[in-house]
Amino acid sequence: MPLLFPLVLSALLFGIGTYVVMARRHAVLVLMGVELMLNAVNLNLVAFDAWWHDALDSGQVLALFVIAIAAAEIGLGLAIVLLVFRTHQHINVDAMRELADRDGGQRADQEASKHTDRGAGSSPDRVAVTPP
Amino acid sequence: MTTQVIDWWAIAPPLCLVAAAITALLVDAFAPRGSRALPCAISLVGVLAALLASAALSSHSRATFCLPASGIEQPVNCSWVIDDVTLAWWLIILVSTGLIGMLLQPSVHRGELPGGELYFLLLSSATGALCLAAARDLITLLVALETLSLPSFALVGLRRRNRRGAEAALKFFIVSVVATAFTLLGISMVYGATGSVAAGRIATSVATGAAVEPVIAVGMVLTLVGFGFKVAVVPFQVWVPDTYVGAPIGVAAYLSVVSKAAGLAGLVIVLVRFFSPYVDLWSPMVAVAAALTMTLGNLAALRQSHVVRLLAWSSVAQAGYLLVPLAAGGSEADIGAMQAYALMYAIVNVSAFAVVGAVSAWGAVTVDDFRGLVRTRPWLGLALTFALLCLAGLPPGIVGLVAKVAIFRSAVEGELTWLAVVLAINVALGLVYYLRFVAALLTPAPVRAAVAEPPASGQPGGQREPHGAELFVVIVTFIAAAVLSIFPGPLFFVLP
Amino acid sequence: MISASSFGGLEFLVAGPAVGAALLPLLRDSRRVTQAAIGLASAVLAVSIWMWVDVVSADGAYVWQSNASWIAALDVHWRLGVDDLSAPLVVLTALLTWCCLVALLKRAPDCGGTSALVGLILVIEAGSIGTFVALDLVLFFVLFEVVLIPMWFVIAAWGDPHDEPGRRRAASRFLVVTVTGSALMLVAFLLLRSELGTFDLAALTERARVIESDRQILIAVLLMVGFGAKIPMWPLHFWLPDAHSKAPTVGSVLLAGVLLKLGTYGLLRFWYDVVPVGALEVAPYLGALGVVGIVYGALACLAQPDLKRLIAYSSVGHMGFVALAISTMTPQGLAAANFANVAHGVITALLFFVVGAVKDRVGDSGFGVIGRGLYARSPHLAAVLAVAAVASLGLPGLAGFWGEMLTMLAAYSPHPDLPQTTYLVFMVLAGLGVVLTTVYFVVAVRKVCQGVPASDAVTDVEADEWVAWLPLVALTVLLGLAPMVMLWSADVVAALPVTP
Amino acid sequence: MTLGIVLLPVIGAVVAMLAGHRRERIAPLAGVVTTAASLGAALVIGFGHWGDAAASALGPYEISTGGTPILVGLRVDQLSASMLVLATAVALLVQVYSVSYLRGDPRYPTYTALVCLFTAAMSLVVVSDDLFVLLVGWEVMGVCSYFLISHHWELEPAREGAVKAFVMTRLGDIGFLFGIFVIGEAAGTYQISGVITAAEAGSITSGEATISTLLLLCGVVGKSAQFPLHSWLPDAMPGPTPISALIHAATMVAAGVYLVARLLPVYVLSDVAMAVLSGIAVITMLGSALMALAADDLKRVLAWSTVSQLAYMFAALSLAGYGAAILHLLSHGAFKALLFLAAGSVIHAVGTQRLGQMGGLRAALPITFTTMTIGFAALAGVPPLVGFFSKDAVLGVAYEQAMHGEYAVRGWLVLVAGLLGAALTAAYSTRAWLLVFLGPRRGSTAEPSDGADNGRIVAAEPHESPWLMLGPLVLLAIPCLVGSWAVLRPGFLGIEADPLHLPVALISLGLALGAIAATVFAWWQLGAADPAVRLGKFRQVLAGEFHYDALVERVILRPSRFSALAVAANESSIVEPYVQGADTATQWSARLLRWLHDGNLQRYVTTVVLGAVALAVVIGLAQ
Repeated sequence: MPLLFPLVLSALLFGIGTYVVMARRHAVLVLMGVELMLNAVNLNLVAFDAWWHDALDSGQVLALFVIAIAAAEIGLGLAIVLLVFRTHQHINVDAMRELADRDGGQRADQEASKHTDRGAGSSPDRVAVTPP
Repeated sequence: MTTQVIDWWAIAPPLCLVAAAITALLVDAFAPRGSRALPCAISLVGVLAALLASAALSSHSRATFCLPASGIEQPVNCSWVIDDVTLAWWLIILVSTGLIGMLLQPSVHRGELPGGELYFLLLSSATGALCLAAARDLITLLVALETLSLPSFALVGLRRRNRRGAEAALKFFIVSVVATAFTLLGISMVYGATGSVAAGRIATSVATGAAVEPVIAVGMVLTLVGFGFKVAVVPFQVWVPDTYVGAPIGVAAYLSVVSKAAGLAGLVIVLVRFFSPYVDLWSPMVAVAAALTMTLGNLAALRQSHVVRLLAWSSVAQAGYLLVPLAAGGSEADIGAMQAYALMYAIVNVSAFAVVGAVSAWGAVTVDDFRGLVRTRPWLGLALTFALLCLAGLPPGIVGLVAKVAIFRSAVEGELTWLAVVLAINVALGLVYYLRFVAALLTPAPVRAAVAEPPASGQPGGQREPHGAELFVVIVTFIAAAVLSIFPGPLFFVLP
Repeated sequence: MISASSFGGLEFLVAGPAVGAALLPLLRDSRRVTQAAIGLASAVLAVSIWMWVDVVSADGAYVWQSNASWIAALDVHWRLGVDDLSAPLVVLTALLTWCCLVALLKRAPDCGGTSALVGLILVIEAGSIGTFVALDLVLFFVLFEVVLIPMWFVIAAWGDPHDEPGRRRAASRFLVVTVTGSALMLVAFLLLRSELGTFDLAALTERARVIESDRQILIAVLLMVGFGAKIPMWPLHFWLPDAHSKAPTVGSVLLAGVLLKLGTYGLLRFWYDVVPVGALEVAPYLGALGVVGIVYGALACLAQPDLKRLIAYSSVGHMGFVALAISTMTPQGLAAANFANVAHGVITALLFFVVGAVKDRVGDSGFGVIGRGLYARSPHLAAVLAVAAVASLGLPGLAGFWGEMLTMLAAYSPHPDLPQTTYLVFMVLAGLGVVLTTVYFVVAVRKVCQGVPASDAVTDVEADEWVAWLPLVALTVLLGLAPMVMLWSADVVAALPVTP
Repeated sequence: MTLGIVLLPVIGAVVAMLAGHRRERIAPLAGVVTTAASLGAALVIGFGHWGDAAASALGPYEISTGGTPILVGLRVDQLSASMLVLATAVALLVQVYSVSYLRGDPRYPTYTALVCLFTAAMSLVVVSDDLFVLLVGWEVMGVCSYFLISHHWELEPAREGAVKAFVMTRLGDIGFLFGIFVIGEAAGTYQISGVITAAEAGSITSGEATISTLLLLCGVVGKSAQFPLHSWLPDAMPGPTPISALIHAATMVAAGVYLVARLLPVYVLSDVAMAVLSGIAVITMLGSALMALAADDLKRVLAWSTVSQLAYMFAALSLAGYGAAILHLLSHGAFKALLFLAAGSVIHAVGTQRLGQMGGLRAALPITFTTMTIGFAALAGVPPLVGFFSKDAVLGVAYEQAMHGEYAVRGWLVLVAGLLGAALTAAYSTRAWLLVFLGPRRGSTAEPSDGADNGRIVAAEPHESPWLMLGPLVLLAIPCLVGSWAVLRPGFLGIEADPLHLPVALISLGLALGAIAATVFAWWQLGAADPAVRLGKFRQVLAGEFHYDALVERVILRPSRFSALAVAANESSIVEPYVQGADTATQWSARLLRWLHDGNLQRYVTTVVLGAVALAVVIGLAQ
């Protein structure tokens, strides 16, 4: 099989993953986009390994590591998403602007820091919650 | 396949950390409530042990996890190399980790952060940083990078039921994994272009022109993305302000010092150990990135009034300075200058974060809240003043000045006079906001009572005495910076 | 004769005030601190005069040299030494510091914290003297920077009590411009190092000629811009009037008398000794900027409604003369620049003392606030002001004349490789500047000293002020009547090869 | 000894300055004693050089400048000796006169000190053998003059006049300085004797001589109030009258003449410079005499007359008439000092300087009247007073040149102008004399502040001044009377001027007498009113002094004021916003960055992705 096919497929997958990451607002979908990107890389690695006839099979080994890393990332990522859901009651990635750098934002910063010390407070300029 | 001989001494320091991490977690889980200092103590012991182990390694360079030589074109290649450069990074990473560990103890003491998990994650992450500095193949690099990153996401979001922490963690995480995905893509391309993941073999392949031409270069830059993300190189600095502001202040210090140092180590390894034949290709790129990073960081910091965000942008600017020696070609002298600057930056930045952490606990958030600190808390105020002046590179912070001289020297000797001029302008630009901060600290009369007067009792942001650990960190870093200002020699221990 | 280098005379000059700055504020009582600091400053002054005597007998060589390694990895040493170029400036610094401390004894700024102010002044002294005697480029740079933060504090914390944001802005502007300049200067130093492999000034002087001329030009330009920010050279002067008008009296005195000299000294030292070939290419531009500064400063003074700002702008003009002198690249220019440097330091310091006294007494330095008829309201104060003004406008027989005269003389016959006609034009414009200087000073004297006394009497000069001012008055007259005090070295300097 | 002449008054100045305010007696004593000692020394030196051409020198001491060294030295020859005697003698008389004139003035110590300092500076100018040292004395004189003119600094005209005098002379001095550069570089030395030797040896080219002498002339013109820098001298008259006598009549303004005389060997090398000098002299001579004719202020009349008489000296010098110029300088010093001091006595008596408010003072002030009459007669050139003979010497030089000299054209020019000037001089002298002393008493002591120098209210009835003031008048009248004897002696002071040129003398005498007669006739015809009325409309032009000040205002002052305002505006409206512009720029860029970091995670991710892609593209293209 020519090298080109898996590479093109991989490029497509990576592109789709990137698009998903950039375009979707739902945190879980974003995580899936990342997963797509990582798997595109895996495809690449395996294809190159086969192409080079690598005696050490570095590509395949690396692919295994990547799978492990992806698993860890997703695990941790879901935990964080859960945390966000618990504190924000939504997981809409572009609605989280509390840490943003605003003009004359020092007062808001202070307010926020006082609220957060007590746990889940409500930010004055909170964006409406619209889970996808 | 031959059996590998593992040089256990060479991997002892990270192992010390791992052992301490696990012990801390277990002890915290099973120890009686109330002994909140135990995980911290254990991890400090672990860091000390790692330091001692590294010191024992300092006589000569070692390597382990080696591929045997097979023919002339495939020389011995080791995945784990400990030389002066590695040891210098280790020193910076371990010392900062230890200091930051102490810095986090007050939060544990107050019950804001879970001790066992905190120190477990901190030491795990630091283990990744150590491994990163010693790694010499792409797989080890990748694994080390992930070991560094994953615990730090958790660290950022570790505060329980904290909106801002959660937001920061999510942002940090997502931007980071995207960057990592690009690094992986890059690694796969490098592998595809050379057929190997080992530093020496890739370098040989690149030098002999055996590598597939455009792919290898693109692979190289994409590989750098993940490390650039750690260092906060423009345009991968986007996560920095939000994350620093949302994270516990000690964790922000960790991100700005340890994580950044490890990222730099990674950049150096990738560019110098893997792609040194392409120096003409990457040197201008790094130079432009350095110039952009320092300029952007300084410009953004100019208008900041939120102290942590100010320090965040300042750390971006400092990352730009740190990149300059690499842009100059990354010779041994350049790396020495970079490490000297990184050491100075680590000490001084930890000092600044320590004071800011101590004072923020009283509810001080903006620069104005810090007014009159030198009057009300002379030690904290003077230490912060000194730290800021070191960051700005002005006497009495001579250590910062001398480190900047080293950076400038790299730029000039690397025939990058234009970068030196950009650097010069940026030094002045940076001065503006550091001075604004210093001026506030020294103002005789505090305008707002946030710092000077203890608020009514029972209020959550009430003023209290700084924790002993915080004070210890502040004083140690202050004395270290002061001594290095008079005798800057030790700063340059790695220079040839 | 005992050799002073054997016990570290220069180390004392640098470290003495620095250690004093660290220890003296521990005395608590601010009066005692000031007294002790005056004692220390007297010792420094005495040693600096002894040093000058040694320099006079040394015929142009570095004396009191010492050398100790500081940062081995960067090849940075504590190399100190002093020659006829730096010696007068060291003495000037020691003298002005002494005067400032005496002036602080009884009349400290209202803001309090006099002990800290005294400490900062001593640090400024240490840094300035250190810069003058440093023979290692990095050491020079570090000590050059040492002066900045203390000066920034002096302006920002003890400056104009009525305008806190203003004084802070002025202080920061001063600092930012200077730091930009000094960073560029550092780039030039490092270029030198990369060309010649050493930071040692003496060695650089010997080896400098091997640098190719393109590189020399680059270095010369960087030095010109770098030091130009400090001098301040014309388009970079904008920080000066603000800094002066917001600074406390001692701050203005040290700023004008010492800090500006760091710039001209550096330019003299490095242009003449290290990169003469490159400097020759750049010199006409420096000369042009200097002349523009002279005329521009004078014109700005003409329409100036504030006495302190007026003197600040007059500094721009005077330093323009120094720049013009440097740009002639002749031994005469060197002698002129050196003389004008010292003369400006003495006279302008005196002017700032007097104006500071006026400002302290009436609350502001605007002509409208001071009112007329100071001759009647405070005769001695007005007399000193008039004498200082007359000295500053370059009256022959007082210190200001010789520097300006020699500058114009040097511009009349500049280095043969420089465009002669251009310099002739410079000379004529400088002469025009002299006339304009006369005009604004006599107009200022007319507005302040003369006229029907408008308001109440003003406290006249008091004893402690006389003590602080008289050395400056005496030096103004002495330098004017006996210019050889400063010019003895001109022939020695003439032996310096300016041409490659 | 020579050094003593310079140093003694300095000591006096210091003593007067330091101790004068404590004890009232000290200042006058210090001034008079030191000046007297100085005069004594000058006389000793003067007699030593009487008729002796040799010079004595002190020094030189070398000051290195990195180029041509400055050779500090003093040198006394006949010229300097006679100038020394003149300067110290007038200074002494003025000191004595001032004791009474300024009695009770709180600023007396400062005044004495400045006069002493001035005396020292003038002596330095005269004895210096180095151009730079000369310049030192030259400018110190200027600054003393500045401070003394503004002695009454409450009065607007005094302040105005002081500034004007100082600035105008300093303007000329810059040219002077440049002239020194040129001549010094050309001759290879700044030593005056060295320069003269070089000039005589022909080692200065005529081009260098032209440039340097013209530049030096700037300073001379400024100091001696010649056209076009003439207008400061009349405005300097608000200064105390003794000062006008000393500085603005006898000595300082004559220093220009001295300098040209001293450097005459260089001047003769340049025809251009000599021609320019002639032109200036002729214009100034006639113009200022005309203005003297219409001025309504006694001191102003005398000031214009000084300007005019100085022009005579320059006219003589421009024809290489060294001796005549010096003779006229000395005699003018005597009679003009006399006139000013007498005018001071008059002003002291009536409290005003306006001619229109004087008249009929002959009876009240007999001694002043007598001495001042002698002065006016000398000025008008009435034989046998000294003025007649010295003016005749000048006209004689012109006559010689016109008849059979090498400067025939200029000789004629000077001769005609000089004769016309003689007539004008006689006319304005007579007019002033008539208006002050004869006719009815006009006006009162009203408006004392109106230009009156000391602003003191005096008794309604004028009375004779005390003897401390009259003594100097009498002493000065003596040389005016008997000086002719000395002038007529061939080889007086070794100056070889021909004693009398009969044809010219007769013509000038005739013209002078005619002018006197005409003035007296007009005065009588107008009923003791101002004869200047006869000038008609021209009087307005003259009283307005040819609107020269307005011209200067329009051509020089207004543009420079405008540019100063422009610079000031520039400082506040361009440089300041330039600084703030940088501020704004950083603000905007910070705002942009803030937009980028607005908390939107997707924007962050997009930035990272775009950054990575851009890097890849750039590197791919670069390779």
